Amino acid sequence: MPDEEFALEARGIIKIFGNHVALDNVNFGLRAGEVHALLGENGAGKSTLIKILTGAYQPTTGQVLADGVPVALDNPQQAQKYGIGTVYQEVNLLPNRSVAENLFLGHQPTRFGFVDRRKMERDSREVLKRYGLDLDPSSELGTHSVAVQQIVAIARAVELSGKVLILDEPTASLDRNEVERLFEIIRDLKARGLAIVFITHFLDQVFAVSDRVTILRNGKLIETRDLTGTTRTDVVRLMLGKDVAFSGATGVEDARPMGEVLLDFRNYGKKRSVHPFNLTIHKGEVIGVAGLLGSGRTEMARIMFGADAADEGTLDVSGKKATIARPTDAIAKGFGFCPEDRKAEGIFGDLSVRENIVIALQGKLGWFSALNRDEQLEIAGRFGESMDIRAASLDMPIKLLSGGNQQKVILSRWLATDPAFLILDEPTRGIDVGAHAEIVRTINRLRDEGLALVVISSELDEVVAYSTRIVVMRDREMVAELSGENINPGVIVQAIANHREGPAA
Amino acid sequence: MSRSLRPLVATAVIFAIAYALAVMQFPSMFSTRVLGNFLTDNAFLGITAVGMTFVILSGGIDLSVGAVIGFTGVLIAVLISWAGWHPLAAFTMALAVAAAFGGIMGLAIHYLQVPAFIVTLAGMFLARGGASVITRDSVPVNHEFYTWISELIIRLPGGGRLSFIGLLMVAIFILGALVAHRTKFGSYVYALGGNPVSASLMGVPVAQTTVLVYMLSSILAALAGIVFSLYTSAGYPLAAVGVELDAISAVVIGGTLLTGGYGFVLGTFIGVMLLGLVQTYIIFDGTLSSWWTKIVIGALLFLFIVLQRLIFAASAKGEKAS
Amino acid sequence: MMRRILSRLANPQLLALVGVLLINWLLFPNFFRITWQDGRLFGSLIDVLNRGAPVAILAIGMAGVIATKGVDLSVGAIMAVAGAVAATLVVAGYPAPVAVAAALAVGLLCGLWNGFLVAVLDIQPIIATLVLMVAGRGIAQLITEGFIVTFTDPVLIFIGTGSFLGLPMAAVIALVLMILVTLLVRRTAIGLFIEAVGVNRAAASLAGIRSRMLLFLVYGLSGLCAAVAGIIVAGDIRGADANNAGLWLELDAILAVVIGGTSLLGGRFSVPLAVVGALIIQAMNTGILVSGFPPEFNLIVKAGLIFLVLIIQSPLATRIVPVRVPASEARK
Amino acid sequence: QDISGKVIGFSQIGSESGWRAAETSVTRQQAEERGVDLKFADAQQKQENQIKAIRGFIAQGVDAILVAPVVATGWDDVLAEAKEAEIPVVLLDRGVDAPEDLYLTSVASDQIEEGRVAGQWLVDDVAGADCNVVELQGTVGSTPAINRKQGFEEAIAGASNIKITQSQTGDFTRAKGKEVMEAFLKSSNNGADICAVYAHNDDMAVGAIQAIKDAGLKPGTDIKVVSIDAVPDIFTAIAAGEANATVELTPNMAGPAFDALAAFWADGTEPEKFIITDSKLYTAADDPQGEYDRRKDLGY
Ligand SMILES: Nc1ncnc2c1ncn2[C@@H]1O[C@H](COP(=O)(O)OP(=O)(O)OP(=O)(O)O)[C@@H](O)[C@H]1O
Ligand SMILES: Nc1ncnc2c1ncn2[C@@H]1O[C@H](COP(=O)(O)OP(=O)(O)OP(=O)(O)O)[C@@H](O)[C@H]1O
Ligand SMILES: [Mg+2]
Ligand SMILES: [Mg+2]
Repeated sequence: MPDEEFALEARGIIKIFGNHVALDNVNFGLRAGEVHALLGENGAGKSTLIKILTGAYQPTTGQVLADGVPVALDNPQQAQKYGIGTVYQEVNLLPNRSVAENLFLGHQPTRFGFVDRRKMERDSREVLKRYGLDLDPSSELGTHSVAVQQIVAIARAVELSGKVLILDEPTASLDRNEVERLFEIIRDLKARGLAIVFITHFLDQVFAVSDRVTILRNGKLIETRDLTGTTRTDVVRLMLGKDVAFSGATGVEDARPMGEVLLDFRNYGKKRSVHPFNLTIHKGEVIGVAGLLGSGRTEMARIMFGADAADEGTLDVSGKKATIARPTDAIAKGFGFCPEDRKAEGIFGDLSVRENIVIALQGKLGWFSALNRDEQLEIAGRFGESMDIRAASLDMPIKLLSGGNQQKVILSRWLATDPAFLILDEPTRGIDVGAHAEIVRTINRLRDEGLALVVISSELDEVVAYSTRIVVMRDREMVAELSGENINPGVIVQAIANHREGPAA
Repeated sequence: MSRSLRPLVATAVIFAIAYALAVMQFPSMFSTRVLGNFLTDNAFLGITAVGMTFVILSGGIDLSVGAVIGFTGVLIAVLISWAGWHPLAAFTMALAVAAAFGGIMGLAIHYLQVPAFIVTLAGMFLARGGASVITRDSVPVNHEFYTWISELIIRLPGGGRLSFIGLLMVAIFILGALVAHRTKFGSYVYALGGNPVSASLMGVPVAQTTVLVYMLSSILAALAGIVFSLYTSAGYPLAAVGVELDAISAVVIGGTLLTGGYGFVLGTFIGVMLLGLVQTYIIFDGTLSSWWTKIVIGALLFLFIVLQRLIFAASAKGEKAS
Repeated sequence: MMRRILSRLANPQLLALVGVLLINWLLFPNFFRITWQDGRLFGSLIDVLNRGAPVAILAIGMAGVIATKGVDLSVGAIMAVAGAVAATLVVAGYPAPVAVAAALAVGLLCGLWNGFLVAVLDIQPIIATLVLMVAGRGIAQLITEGFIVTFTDPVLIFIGTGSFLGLPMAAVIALVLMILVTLLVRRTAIGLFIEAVGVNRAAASLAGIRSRMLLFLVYGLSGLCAAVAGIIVAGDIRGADANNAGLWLELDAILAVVIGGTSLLGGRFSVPLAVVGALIIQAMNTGILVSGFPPEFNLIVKAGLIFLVLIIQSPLATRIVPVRVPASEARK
Repeated sequence: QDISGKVIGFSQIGSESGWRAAETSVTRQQAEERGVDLKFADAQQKQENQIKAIRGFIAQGVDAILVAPVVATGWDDVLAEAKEAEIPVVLLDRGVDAPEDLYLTSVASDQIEEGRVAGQWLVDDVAGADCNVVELQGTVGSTPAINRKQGFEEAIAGASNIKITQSQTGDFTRAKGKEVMEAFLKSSNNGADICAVYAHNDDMAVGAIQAIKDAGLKPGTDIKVVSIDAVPDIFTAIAAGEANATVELTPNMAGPAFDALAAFWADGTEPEKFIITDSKLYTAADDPQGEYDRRKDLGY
């Protein structure tokens, strides 16, 4: 099909960063009226390809064609002119501006040369309603949760896409209902003849909406094929280049012997943030935290870690009273915390991978017992290897790594401090199958080594796979604690959905 | 009340209280004369500060404005007094030169990816140096047009005067507010200040906006230079030294965040008036020695910033409780 | 090892310094002539070191501040305050060590005040330090009551004009400070933490870095450096000139740090390269003076130089001529 | 001629030099002696602040206004406003380019004359011998720098033996004066080619003296030093033989101003439009130590 005319096409794209080949002679064609899944491991080059298709990056060599005609896309603005709407991987909107303005920036309705705010806000309300959001369009975007921001980003891209819609991991922070609604919209747009690119690490979602799939591996095009007649195993094999067994899905295991009590939160909470909760955590235990978006899971995690100070209740660590008013207190007690918003709170973009790994350990050691470069390299190298961090060099800035690898770096950062208790907030968000399995394996390993973990995740299958107990949050209140038989998706969903009479705690 | 409106209200409240206190001590501070002076005497600062507001909203800073005022004054004076141009022609020339100057700084900031602080610092040296190269003297302007403009005043009861330049400043503030809050360009400026990477991915013409912002700032600085030249009927290479710092202070006191993305043009107006109030108060007091003047200005600056913080924090708490 | 040293020498800052010196030599053939006179070296090159020292010392403190995404506009005023304190104390009969210690303490205090505004009250650095920039000079004049306080104390004068191993004392102090501060930030974790706070303060706090303490430290250090510079400048003219000491030097110091490759957006920083930046600025000043350029052109030449250095450093140029990224190389 | 109880506003330029600080304190002293309520406003070297101050004084309804104008131009409007409000204005130490009816009088020195006196001293002192002069200018573009340069050049114009070989700005400060002098020395064969230094103010001269000493030369002997202002520190240098001459600029401008106002209010006597203060030359022959003692408490 070499002469087939595509709505949008990339031909022979090579993209080189420094001396790292991110894309190596990639061809990629989009037909009108199809949903095209773009798959690959972390760092395979998906986001880079997207950025080239939308003019955010220029290819080192190669061509982008729209409707068979070569086009020069010097910036995202031009891409918008060709009717290409894009949701980039990280939420890339403007937290300082209103929701309406984020939706319409650059395309605001005008009257007499001035922006017609009233119309803009009316239109916004309508657009957002389609996604089940009822919020004040004049409110600042930054005051809303990540999920809402993500939906706004999607809505914006859909509004802009006359011909092509590109979604780079749009579902990473959406809950099931929202994903379902997004899929409805995607199907609708497809029926209207749009070409849609869909990047995700959730294979279910790929099979739910996609028609064709293109797989990248290490910057190389592996294959583009129809999804009919393709199995999940095929896809995973193509992505990884080998067979893997997804080791997470162990199902219900026998009750594990519990270690001694490590932490005991009593009526712990913060006014106007999280209702007081009781939670006892043993060594060698993984507490899964389930709940809808915005149910207060992140806030609970932050209180546990002292990022926001609790103002009521008590905490015992190994049987002794402890006060945790700030992260340094928590770290001194052996806590670690991987935040949900990697870019804003996790990585030090301009610092090297090495420094990103050792920084928490160094913070624990203090100002004056500095790790020298060799020690840093040794530590970073050790974790780089054990966590399989893909980086050209440990001295390159972490911002150049793909999302999944950044997450591994942050996990390594805490493991390097030899923690007793780890809080992971959405550790597998935006992570490919291989890395995903690895992180789940790491969680299991850490548990077996006697660590206590609290893991927040929106993926129920995953939570079920590694948790010894599950707590359910609803409306910023801990409403249920599930263990043993009750650790299964059905019960959890019920607990999340139920009002008041949830399953017994 | 929207979150970003709060600093604006805080500033307005502080201004009202401060003015009330000053009037209690010196009743003659509440007169049309003093109010008229507020507008006339701060006209050039206000116009400069409008441009500075845009620059700061976009996440940048412009240290060259004071020097541009000085340069413009000299250029105009030389063109009128030595070359015999009509003032309007000289004004047009000055605005054009400033536009080019600002545009070049904007280009350098965007394409060389050099921080605005440094580029505009170089711009400041260049403009100041350029003015001294043209002439080292203060060049007087004697033209009937200048006399005509200076006689364009509305007299108020009680000896107050609304001058042309004072009203011009008010007009620029209104225009500036419209552009910032009601046009696409304005939204691009805020977008740039919020997050330039996002802005670029969302299709904001980053290069064009950056260039336009610095152009606007330089043009308004040149306009301020014209106003300054009308105000003093002369051009002097050392005029308006340090006005950039006053303008930045006014913008920040007016509730605009130096990190960009949040703020109001109207806030800047109150900021300018607040600075004027402080100066007028010190003049009315008349007992402060040179050094105490500096210390008091510093202390008041500190006081306003802290008060604003406190009001901001208090109202932020109030919101969460609701 | 050898190669590492060589590649470190081939960075744009040092090249620019060499360039400016060569231009000076073209304009003024005796520029590199150094003679031995009265137990000290004497020559234009020595003047560059001597006159560049105050800005270099300011830049040493400023580098850390800028790395945390801050800026310190008050250093010029702190210089004036410190000079005034030292001068009035020796004139009042206190021994020089007491005067120097008091001046340093006052500088430190000023820096901590800035740190307090930035770290605790969370005021944006430009504005926070603007307060002291305005008020500080007033405080200095208050101390001197508007006089130029002239003194004859040999110790203070030695600090300003003496020489050690033939080198001007000011340059020696700058060198020692540079080494001490470099060791302080690079042999401990402080440098890494400063960069971390500058790059992402939220993440730094979650990683257990006490960013407030760190901000106090960098602003305190900046104030202390300013005090050292203030004492030197006072010693140099044997008097404390509260009106003019350090006037506008904050801009030169910021410029020096930026020429030294530290971004105003925070992050990577290098103390030695900031000092090189200060020397570039001074080499140009001295060049203008010895070559007999009309003074009206000083500012224009300075503006031209800034553009030149920045163009050399800009990502655009690195794309054409691949030079080493300065800041990452400056790290051990 | 009692003017006690009058409210008089004084718009001072700033406190950029010791001389100006002295002028401020002498003005305050004079006001106190005469029982005048002096309203003082420091303009921090900015004309716009001075205009604001004058407007503020008018709004306050003071009886008279003293202004030490930072530049000569740009006073017409605000002075007209004062005239309209019937408030007499007296200019101190510098003149303005405005119609003479807008102010009562101007008390000032003749800056060109100051430069001329300094230049004439040098012409007389070298008495025909060849002399290369280096000049330390004041702040680029400031009126005193321009006038003092012009006066000096006029005085040496007739003497072909005297040449200005180098001229740079020392910004009226000691530190810059010293730095610039160092550079002059380097580029003049370590000072061997310099016969005299002319500084636009004493502070720069004091800085230059130190630079000359650092270069191993004797200021006052190897290189002559002549400057303007007559601040206390230069008398110390003259007494020590390190400086040769200075031209006085008296800080007491307010005294004559108050006298003129008193006469004006008493019987409407119009004072002379320009009251010129003396530009007196001081050398080692004029009891430098005594001059120092007389001045040291004036607030220089
Ligand atoms: N600006 C850049 N400079 C240097 N290298 C880069 C840059 N952007 C991306 N890379 C590198 O290019 C490779 C491809 O990255 P890309 O973000 O496209 O991966 P991805 O497939 O989207 O991964 P993920 O699923 O984790 O998002 C990675 O190795 C990354 O480190
Ligand atoms: N004062 C408040 N008033 C109203 N809503 C609030 C307030 N404080 C927090 N919220 C909302 O409560 C929710 C709690 O957020 P949190 O991030 O803890 O939830 P989460 O379960 O972790 O969700 P996510 O998966 O999106 O991170 C947020 O959506 C936030 O918008
Ligand atoms: Mg990606
Ligand atoms: Mg969350």
